[in-house]
Amino acid sequence: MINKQLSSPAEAVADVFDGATIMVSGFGEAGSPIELIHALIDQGATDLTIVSNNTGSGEVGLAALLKAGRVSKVICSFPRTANSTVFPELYRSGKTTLELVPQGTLAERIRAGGAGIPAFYTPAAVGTPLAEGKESRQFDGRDYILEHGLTADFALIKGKAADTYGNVIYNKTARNFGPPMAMAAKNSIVQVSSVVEPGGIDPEIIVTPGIFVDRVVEVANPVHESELVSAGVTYP
Amino acid sequence: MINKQLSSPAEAVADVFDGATIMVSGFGEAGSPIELIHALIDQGATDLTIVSNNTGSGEVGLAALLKAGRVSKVICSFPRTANSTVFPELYRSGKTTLELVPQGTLAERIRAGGAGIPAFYTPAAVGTPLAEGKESRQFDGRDYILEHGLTADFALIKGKAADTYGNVIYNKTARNFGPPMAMAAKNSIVQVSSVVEPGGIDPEIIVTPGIFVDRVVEVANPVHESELVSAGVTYP
Amino acid sequence: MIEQQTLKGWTREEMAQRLAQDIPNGSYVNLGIGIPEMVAKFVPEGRTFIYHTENGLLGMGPSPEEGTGDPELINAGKRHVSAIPGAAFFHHADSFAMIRGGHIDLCVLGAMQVSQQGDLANWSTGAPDAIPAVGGAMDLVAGVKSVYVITQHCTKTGEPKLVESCTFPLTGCKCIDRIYTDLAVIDVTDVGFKLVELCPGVEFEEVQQRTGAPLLR
Amino acid sequence: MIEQQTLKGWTREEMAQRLAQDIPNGSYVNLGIGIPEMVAKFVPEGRTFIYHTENGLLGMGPSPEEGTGDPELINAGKRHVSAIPGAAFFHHADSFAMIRGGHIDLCVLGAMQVSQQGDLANWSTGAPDAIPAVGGAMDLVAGVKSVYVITQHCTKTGEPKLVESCTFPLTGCKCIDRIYTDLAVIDVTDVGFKLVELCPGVEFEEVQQRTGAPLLR
Repeated sequence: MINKQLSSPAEAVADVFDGATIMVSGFGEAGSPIELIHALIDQGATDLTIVSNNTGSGEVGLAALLKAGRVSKVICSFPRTANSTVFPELYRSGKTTLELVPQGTLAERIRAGGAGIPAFYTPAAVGTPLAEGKESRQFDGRDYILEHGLTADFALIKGKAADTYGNVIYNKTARNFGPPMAMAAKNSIVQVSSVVEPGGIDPEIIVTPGIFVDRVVEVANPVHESELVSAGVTYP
Repeated sequence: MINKQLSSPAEAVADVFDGATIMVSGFGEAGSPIELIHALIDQGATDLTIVSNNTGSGEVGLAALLKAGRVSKVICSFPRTANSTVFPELYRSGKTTLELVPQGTLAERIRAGGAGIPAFYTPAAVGTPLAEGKESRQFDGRDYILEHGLTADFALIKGKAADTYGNVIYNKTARNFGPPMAMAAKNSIVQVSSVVEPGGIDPEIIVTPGIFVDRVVEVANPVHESELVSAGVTYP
Repeated sequence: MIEQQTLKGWTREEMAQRLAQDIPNGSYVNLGIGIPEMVAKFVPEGRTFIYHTENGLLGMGPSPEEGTGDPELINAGKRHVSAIPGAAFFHHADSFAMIRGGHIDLCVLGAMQVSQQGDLANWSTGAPDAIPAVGGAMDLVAGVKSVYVITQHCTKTGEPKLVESCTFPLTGCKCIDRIYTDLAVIDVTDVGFKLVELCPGVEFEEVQQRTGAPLLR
Repeated sequence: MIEQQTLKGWTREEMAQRLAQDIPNGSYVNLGIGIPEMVAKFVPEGRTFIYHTENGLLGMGPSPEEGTGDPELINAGKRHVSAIPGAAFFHHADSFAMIRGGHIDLCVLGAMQVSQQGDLANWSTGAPDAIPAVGGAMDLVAGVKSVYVITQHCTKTGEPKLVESCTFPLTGCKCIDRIYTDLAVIDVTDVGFKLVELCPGVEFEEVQQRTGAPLLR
């Protein structure tokens, strides 16, 4: 008997520890696991390193986690957001440090971490400030830089549906970083709108096989970040 | 107007040239594009380098291409087959050379080739004869070897269905090397049991997006290698 | 400073339309945010382009009516979009495999500066208090087969954007193939900027005057 | 040569059954071809294992009735299998990401030789006329969390398979955690082979006599 379903976001994030590295899915609001992030804010872990493409919007979700002072470092491709002053303030005050990574390098580093590849070469960022201090090397006459795989202690991911074995499908462009992050984290936690029995999802259409997923939690009607931001909601 | 469908396997492989590198999908008979391979035998290109997990069975498909003397080199993880003496004879006589690659390294080298990664480090084969002559390096105290991306001029792939934009889905374990090979070849040619209009496949379940596919050909009722071998069929 | 006069050049829409003429049928195209997005409005008769958005969609269609969008169907600029028949969704690692692996035919980007070697600066002014943010630009210029820039020829204060060498931090080196401005279409060649076409009513000398490096005819 | 007597040890089925007892509930397991495959017949009451086959299936189920198999639903040994409810299909690069990335809990393999350091040789005799073929074995031993060997204690000609150092070409170094033979269960530790359990009726000295390296109690 295998059942990875937990009863609530709170239960799913209960063991997140201070100093943990946490990957958070989402590109803008699409795929951002707001309910898991809010549960993490309630849970209280701090000194976190967050790996995510953006830094949230308004004062909910990822921006609220930052605002709560829980994040000491962000590994990110685009930490500038239209509707938030949270990260800029933390960055300028030096309270949160930033490792800026080109988006494709970020995605590939995460996949590599999940696939047991410690390092790989990429042409992205060659000759730019983001290549400074990195090893470079030519292959077939072209310059590349060495990038390292990224892993995490936890991943917080938003899917569409999952079965109790942890097989996950996603919704449209909310898929984005979820699948590679599920691969790269020791404890991958996925919130979905519905959890079904094994066999409830066609094995041909599964995007993230259950082996990459440790915990599944049902959030039947997830909030949308943009609606919360428009309504001026802050969390908590 | 975009339409990648061609009328026949013969038309799909018409421009394969002598000396080409060709990736061929399949693990055993599952996913082996027999009709495309037979069309290639008829077409006559020779001095080919074949990248494939196995070397075929009996005297049909990949084994028949080898038997016809068209293959000067095989890049392969498991070239020993239960029902064929074709490759062993060519290998022992020195007519076909072999680059033996661990199966996971082969899959990753192909994906890397398709993803613009010129080289990556892997722990597989460290300390074995297959690591001889390869660069090695430690990360976090563990040994890895450097492996290079693989690309090809053509890929011959078997899918289940495709649309005319080249989006492909596969059948069960016949998926195997098809998706990474479609990424890694300049000209990816996919035979499927049915070709549909764009929109005929749910965009959420597409396994190989059309950008990786150049040509699609319908083979409504593909033969199964094992049935041909049992029946003692030889090709041509 | 070079003395500047206001020239009546192409509008942004005309620049986008001019660029769209040069895209072959069947191309896979990634459009950056801003003026590049306008290119999609001007697909020439009889051609089909398939748009890639790096957040996981091939076959991006137009934005839906205001208020009817799906917050989980967005483009790289985080705007609501649609998916055409024949679209495919995929994850970020696969999406950038398309980019890095050379599968996208054309990328159109904005620019702060382009050098005569084809270096691009479009992500940072280098100002010490700016929040650095790069997104997918460095991956796009490193991986896409052809990279076109669409931009005003000069900054709002009249400084040339086409320069001998970039002073802003680079996005990529030797990566730009062609530049579409309000005044001209210019190729980046091994020997520097080369005029392809002038905006009607604009003289070569006027363009040269506003370009920070030699412009070949 | 050490003199050999035939000992009445565990049968292959008993070896597989003994190994199955040590697999925790919920494990993701990859079974090699041959004796390893038999492990699936002996899942202890109350436990569920999910079987991974490297050719692209998680949730592999039993082989169907002879003659009813699907040629496109096979395992790594190219035999017809089935897919359980909750199974997932995926491509080869993803499949070996599971292996190399340390996501598979246990792999069970056959062996030609295992050294006291845990080196494994199981893919080649090194004979000059042999057709070399490695498959996924090197990836499995490099990536899977625990790697168990299941094998006869000695070769058909009575040579020890547990040795000081392998003479056949290696599959991997320091990769084997535990060995299940017809005579005993033996751990590979930092200080060499260590007995875990004897087959009932077999004496320690008898096992030591048939082992090519010191066996610790």
